[in-house]
Amino acid sequence: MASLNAEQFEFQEFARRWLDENRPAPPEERLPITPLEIMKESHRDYLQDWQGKVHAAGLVGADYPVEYGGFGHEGFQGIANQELARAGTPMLINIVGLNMAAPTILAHGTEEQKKLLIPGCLSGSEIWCQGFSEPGAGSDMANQQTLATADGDNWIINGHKVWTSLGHFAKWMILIARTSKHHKYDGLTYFLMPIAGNAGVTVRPLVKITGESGFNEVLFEDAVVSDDLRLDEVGKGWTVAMTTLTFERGAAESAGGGGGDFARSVQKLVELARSSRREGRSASDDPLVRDAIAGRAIVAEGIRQNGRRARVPALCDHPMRLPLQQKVTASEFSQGNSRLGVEIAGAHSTLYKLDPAAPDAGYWPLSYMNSYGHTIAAGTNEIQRNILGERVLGLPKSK
Amino acid sequence: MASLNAEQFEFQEFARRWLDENRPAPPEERLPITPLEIMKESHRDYLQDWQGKVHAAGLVGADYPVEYGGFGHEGFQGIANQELARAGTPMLINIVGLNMAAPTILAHGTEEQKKLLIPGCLSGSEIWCQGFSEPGAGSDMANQQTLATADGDNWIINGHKVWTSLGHFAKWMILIARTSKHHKYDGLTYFLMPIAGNAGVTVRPLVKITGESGFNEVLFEDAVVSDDLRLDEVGKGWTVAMTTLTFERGAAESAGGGGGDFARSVQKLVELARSSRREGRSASDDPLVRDAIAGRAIVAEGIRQNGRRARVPALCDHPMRLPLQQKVTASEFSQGNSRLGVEIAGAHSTLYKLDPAAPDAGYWPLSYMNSYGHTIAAGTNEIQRNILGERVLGLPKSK
Amino acid sequence: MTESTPKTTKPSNVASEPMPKDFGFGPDEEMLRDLAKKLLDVEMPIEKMRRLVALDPTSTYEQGERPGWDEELWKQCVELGWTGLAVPEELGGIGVKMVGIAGLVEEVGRHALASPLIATLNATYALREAGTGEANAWLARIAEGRAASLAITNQHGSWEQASSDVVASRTADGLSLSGSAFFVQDAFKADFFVVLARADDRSEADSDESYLLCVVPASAAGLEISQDHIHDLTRDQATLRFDNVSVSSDELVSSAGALALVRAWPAILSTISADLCGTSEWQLQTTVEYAKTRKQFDRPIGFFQAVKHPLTNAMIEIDRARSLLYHAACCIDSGSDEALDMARMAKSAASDAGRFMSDRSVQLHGGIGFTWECDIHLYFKRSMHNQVLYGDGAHQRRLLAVAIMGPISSSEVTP
Amino acid sequence: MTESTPKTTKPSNVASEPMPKDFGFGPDEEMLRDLAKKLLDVEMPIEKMRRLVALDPTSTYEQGERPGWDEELWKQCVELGWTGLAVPEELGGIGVKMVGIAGLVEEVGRHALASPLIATLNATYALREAGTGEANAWLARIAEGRAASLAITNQHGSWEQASSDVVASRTADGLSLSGSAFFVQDAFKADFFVVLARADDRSEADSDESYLLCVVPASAAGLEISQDHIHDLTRDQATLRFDNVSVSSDELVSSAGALALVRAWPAILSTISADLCGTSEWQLQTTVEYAKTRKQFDRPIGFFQAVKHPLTNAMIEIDRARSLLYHAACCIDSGSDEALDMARMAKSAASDAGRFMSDRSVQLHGGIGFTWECDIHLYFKRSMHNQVLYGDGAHQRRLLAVAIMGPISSSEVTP
Repeated sequence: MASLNAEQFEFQEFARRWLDENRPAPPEERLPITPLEIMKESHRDYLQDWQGKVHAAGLVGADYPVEYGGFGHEGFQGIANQELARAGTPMLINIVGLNMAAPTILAHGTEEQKKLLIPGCLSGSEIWCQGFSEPGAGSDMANQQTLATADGDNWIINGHKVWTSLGHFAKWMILIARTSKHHKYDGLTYFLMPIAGNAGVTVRPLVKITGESGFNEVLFEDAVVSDDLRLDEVGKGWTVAMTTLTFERGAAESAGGGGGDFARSVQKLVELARSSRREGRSASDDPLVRDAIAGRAIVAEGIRQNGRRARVPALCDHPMRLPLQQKVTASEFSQGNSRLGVEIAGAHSTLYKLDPAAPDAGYWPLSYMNSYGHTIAAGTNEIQRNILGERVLGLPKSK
Repeated sequence: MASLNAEQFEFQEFARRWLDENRPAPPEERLPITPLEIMKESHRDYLQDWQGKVHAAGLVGADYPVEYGGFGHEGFQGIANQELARAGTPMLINIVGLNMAAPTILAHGTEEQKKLLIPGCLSGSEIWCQGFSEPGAGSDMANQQTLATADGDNWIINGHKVWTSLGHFAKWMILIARTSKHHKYDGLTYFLMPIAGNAGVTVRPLVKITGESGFNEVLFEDAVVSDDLRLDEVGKGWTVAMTTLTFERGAAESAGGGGGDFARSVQKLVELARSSRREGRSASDDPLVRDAIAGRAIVAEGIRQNGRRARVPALCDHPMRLPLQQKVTASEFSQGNSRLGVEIAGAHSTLYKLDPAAPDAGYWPLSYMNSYGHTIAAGTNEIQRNILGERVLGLPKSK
Repeated sequence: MTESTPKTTKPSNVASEPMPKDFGFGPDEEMLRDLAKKLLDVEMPIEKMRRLVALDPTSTYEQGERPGWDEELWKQCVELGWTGLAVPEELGGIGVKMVGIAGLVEEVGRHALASPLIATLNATYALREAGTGEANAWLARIAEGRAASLAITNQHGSWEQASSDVVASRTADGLSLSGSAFFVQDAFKADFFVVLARADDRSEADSDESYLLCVVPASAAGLEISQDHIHDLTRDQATLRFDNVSVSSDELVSSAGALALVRAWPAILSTISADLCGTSEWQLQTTVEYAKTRKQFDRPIGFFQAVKHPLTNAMIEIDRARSLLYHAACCIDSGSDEALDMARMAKSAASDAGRFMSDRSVQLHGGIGFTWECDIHLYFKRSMHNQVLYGDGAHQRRLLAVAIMGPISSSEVTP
Repeated sequence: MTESTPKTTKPSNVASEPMPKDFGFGPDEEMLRDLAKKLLDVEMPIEKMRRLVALDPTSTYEQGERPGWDEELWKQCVELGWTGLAVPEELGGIGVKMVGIAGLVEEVGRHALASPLIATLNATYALREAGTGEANAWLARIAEGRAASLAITNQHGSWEQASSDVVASRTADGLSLSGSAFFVQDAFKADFFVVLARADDRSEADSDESYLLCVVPASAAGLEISQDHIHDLTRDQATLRFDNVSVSSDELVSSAGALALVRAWPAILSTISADLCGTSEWQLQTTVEYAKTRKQFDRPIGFFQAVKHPLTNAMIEIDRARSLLYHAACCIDSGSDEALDMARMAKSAASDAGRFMSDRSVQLHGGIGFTWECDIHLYFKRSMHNQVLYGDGAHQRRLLAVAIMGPISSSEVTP
């Protein structure tokens, strides 16, 4: 990490102290592993309350302008993210709002949109979900079929979105819909879509392979959205969405949460290895486990340094070369980590989280299975590799 | 290995004793690692002489009919191959003749062709090379452009073949040439082509990445071959070639040599590990090396047992499923082995075979580099995987 | 006990015989396998299996109810003699060759059948290797239709023999067991358990002799069968707690329990490998079918090499595992000294093939493969469970390396 | 010796400084790199390099002649101050930051330049960390244009410090060296060697104190430079044999030689990593160009995912290595305690990226990639050499694991 100036150092001290003093009591029922599996209203309430407090303390939105609910600092959010990860306090629930909606609106929104929407992203009072995936579009993000038809000052939305984590709690959705059938890429437009209480919107939960719920399908039947909530120009949806994905992918210094997780998840493996025994010996003494964990640490540090290097043009051959890698490397890093955890846990990896003997409260096998969400959603990693090969290396299109 | 009956047991005893008693003195200049790198006439003479003796002793062609220069036994050749590998006597030079030409002629040839050509394959008196690869055809074996034009009782050959190991010493070539431009697969015909002394044939040596020679390009300019030397029907070349490749790939019990090599090459790694030191300790005590070597042993045994299972229809879901895997698994097994050897050798892998400190006379890095010959030639492994996916799994064609 | 146990680690059921080219997989074995396939195709189609085990994730995962299984179908299997597959004919079983059992268990894996078959087979191997009259009496009960399971694993999930957290103490009438056995497979479907217990009056150093093999009925007083919450929906798993459980003299089946397990190990590893090969083959074929029909960019996704080549690689891995499995089984049937090494090879290859195939089965199914409604997760979880059972690939390779290269010679440890 | 060596393993050249967001890669470093690129693009195009080093495989490989190198071009480099890149300004060098050297060496790797630059840099780091007046005098000579190389490796190719087969004995006028140093890089281009020697009057247990660092001129009496026959055509390698070679007092540059090397190690590893990143990037771009033009089945082969995805994966691996390299260099420049760990990460990632990229560069070039006439083999061999130099990926990870997890705690060794 870059070293801190005096102000940043003071902020770090403050963040540590605040988190130490304000750590909330755990909820009655154990929380799921990520915000994406939250199904219970009690969990939502608990986490929304927590994000509100964290935001009020200035640990979320630290680098956002004050007029949009932020605190107007520079280089503070990375510090806060690291301290949040280190403290192990509860997650921030508004993951889509913080990592995707807020930065996209900040970059592309009107002044009104920024003032209306960013504060709720940061405080967590308004939960966001993402509408980028469709059952028919599969891995081809530009193949969205959900239609937006102009109707005076409104748009009428008809279609079907899937993979919408948090959709059942969301007030808003970042939505891509088709405004022209004649242009594939330029026929898409980006909307800031009200979900909760919208008459034409039905949210239906889906069950994942883990048996957990938390992700949904969303049906639009003549659902209405005001033209004021269109983001950027008609036909710019694809371009704006790519920005959103870059924010999602460049997790390093987003609006809150996320940072510091890579190193932390390697440390979790070290602790698992220390507490696991294999054939009468600590797994942390097994040279194969040691080699694998060192390998994970290298990948973790590599992703972190890629994020740093992406902002140094003199060290980048092609402006999209590093940003477009982030989705593949981050999702496969986390898949590889949890798979390694399953292997280190050995016989104990058979256990579900409710079993008291499950190491780390059942984290490893659940996290492994859930990791496929990330290697599949928002463009499968196979498609991401096509995009890298074609846009960065200039190889001919595979389609 | 299947257990032996009394006759086979006796043959095994004989083979051991004979090899023990007839082991030749090494040649003045050190031999290359495989027959494919042989460039020196002195080496050729030495190895032809040796193959002649081994054949006369009945250790080559053991299971071939007596009228074609064989010995008419059953189940003897596998034993002989194992004993040859175990004895570590010099290689059999006529590798294309033994593993490809002889079995193909036996399966598809006329009585005259068998009597004319198989004895020389077995005794090594007539060296064979293979003409299946062309510079333009690349990885697509069916895309051969070398033309064969009918001319009375002869065919006139024009074209350009590459990858012809042993071509500079060969009397014969197994050749696929195009007899019709209208049919891709059915437009190919298989010839038993005289090379040495043929006026229209030029053999030009190419140099490999290792700096060794031994493989050639062969130019045909109105070269003549008698119709008597056409193998099977006009237009059957592709089908016959696939049989040839199956012989090549099913190395297990070919006409001579080859068998037992897989286990032997793992043993070579064990010995290398025992004699290599890393950071003050034997490499054979390094758990990562041990894991890797055990993994190689599993792959070796797997290839061997695949060969056995391929002959048990009740245990095969699809008749081509195992035979078509052989080229990929065998070539990648050998590549992985030699790469592992390079890693175990560590600093010593920098050394060329002439350096006295090079372990195993420089085998590992040379063998590693040469291994790409096998993963590229006769249809790259990428193409082989297409074929497996399409013909065995029934997936749609990638072209 | 009425017979002494020979002091060899070689499976004792058969004499050394020549190894057949066809792995000994003849018409009888083929018929057995094909009948199993037909039975399961009809009686356990995927729709039925899904209803049985995956009707409601909340009840299973959140409320901890055991997933269902088809007891009626199991009765049919018992009538066909499946419990007695590995019981010698003279004890009322069918005495099928290991290669025949491998073929049948592959079909069981292919259908992800929930049943006590595999647990019972594994218990059978151990009793067979115990080689005593007491053990034979229990084998006869298995042949009659009783289901059994091994209780041999300690709290750390150490798979190799000679590690148990159950202690046997001598009492006036026999033995008394205390402690716990962990990771017991299909315990709630078993009529009795074959338990590895450390004799508290033996020195620990003499590892073979200090372990006993006892039979404990599921209904024994003092035995608590405590359900594990597991991911796999096609089996159950339990921790057995022994609180002074009495063992009578006909329940003590071996006084060299660890040795009997060592000898049974090749068959145990082969059986799990066969189940893995079956689940992997189902995953391969199902994913191939999906790749032929699912379209992206106006083409079936199987057109793309990013789909085609991983499926081809999975096939290659599966075939390696299958060939090694048949060879290991054939070594067991022939009484070869190599049986254990070959079974380790099979388990290593089958675990790794299962891992890779499971991974690709979800990924290549894309969004739908990530949902509960798609059957892919049933096999994914069964395979993940099997991969670890009795030692994963790395574990097998570590012990295989000892056979190939000898033990690590240096006492120094590099960092 | 005139200065004492501080007893820390941290590189001593700079004080701890805040770590800049841009890795400290500013306009000066960019200019240095871009000038190097321009120079080498003009002066060492691939056609020239091929003529220099690969004209005749027989003379090199069979007759053992050393491949050529461009001494005129090297003189230009010296005039540009390249030997003094890592020499502090007060000793006449340029004193470039490590991150600047990394950028320049990447270009050297990208052009597969045959030169004593890397050997000289590595010797420079060791002399710098020796920190004595004697060492400084030799640094000044390097800045003036002398080339040097490290002679620190024993016959087993142990890369870590404190292992040497050279022994230093006290004589009346100083020291006398006997024994051999192995795997000495570009020895035939060096003017002098920086030799690690075990003092025969020190206890072996005190490893730091029992090793000396001495300078031995290439022309020293009693020194035999014996050429190794190697695969890589873009460097030379030798075994140095010392037969009572005298070392004067101004040639003894450190009495804590192993410690100086430990402190120089992050820079050494980073330099080799930079060369690897450069060769890998060349291989990537060259293979990509080939994939765009070479046609199969009427399409450029880059259309096929079996070509496109491996190239993408190679790019991802190369970028990981490059980012880790710049970070390691930045840690060195900032005097961070993490420099060694980060340099091990960079070397592990760069070695593995080099291995994968080299593999694919031959395979994806197909038939032509297997021939001598294609330049792919030149980079393949340089990369293979670099992958092993100063420890391959697994070696770095073994030592990194000690930093992350502590040493292996148990003295028992499982089989």
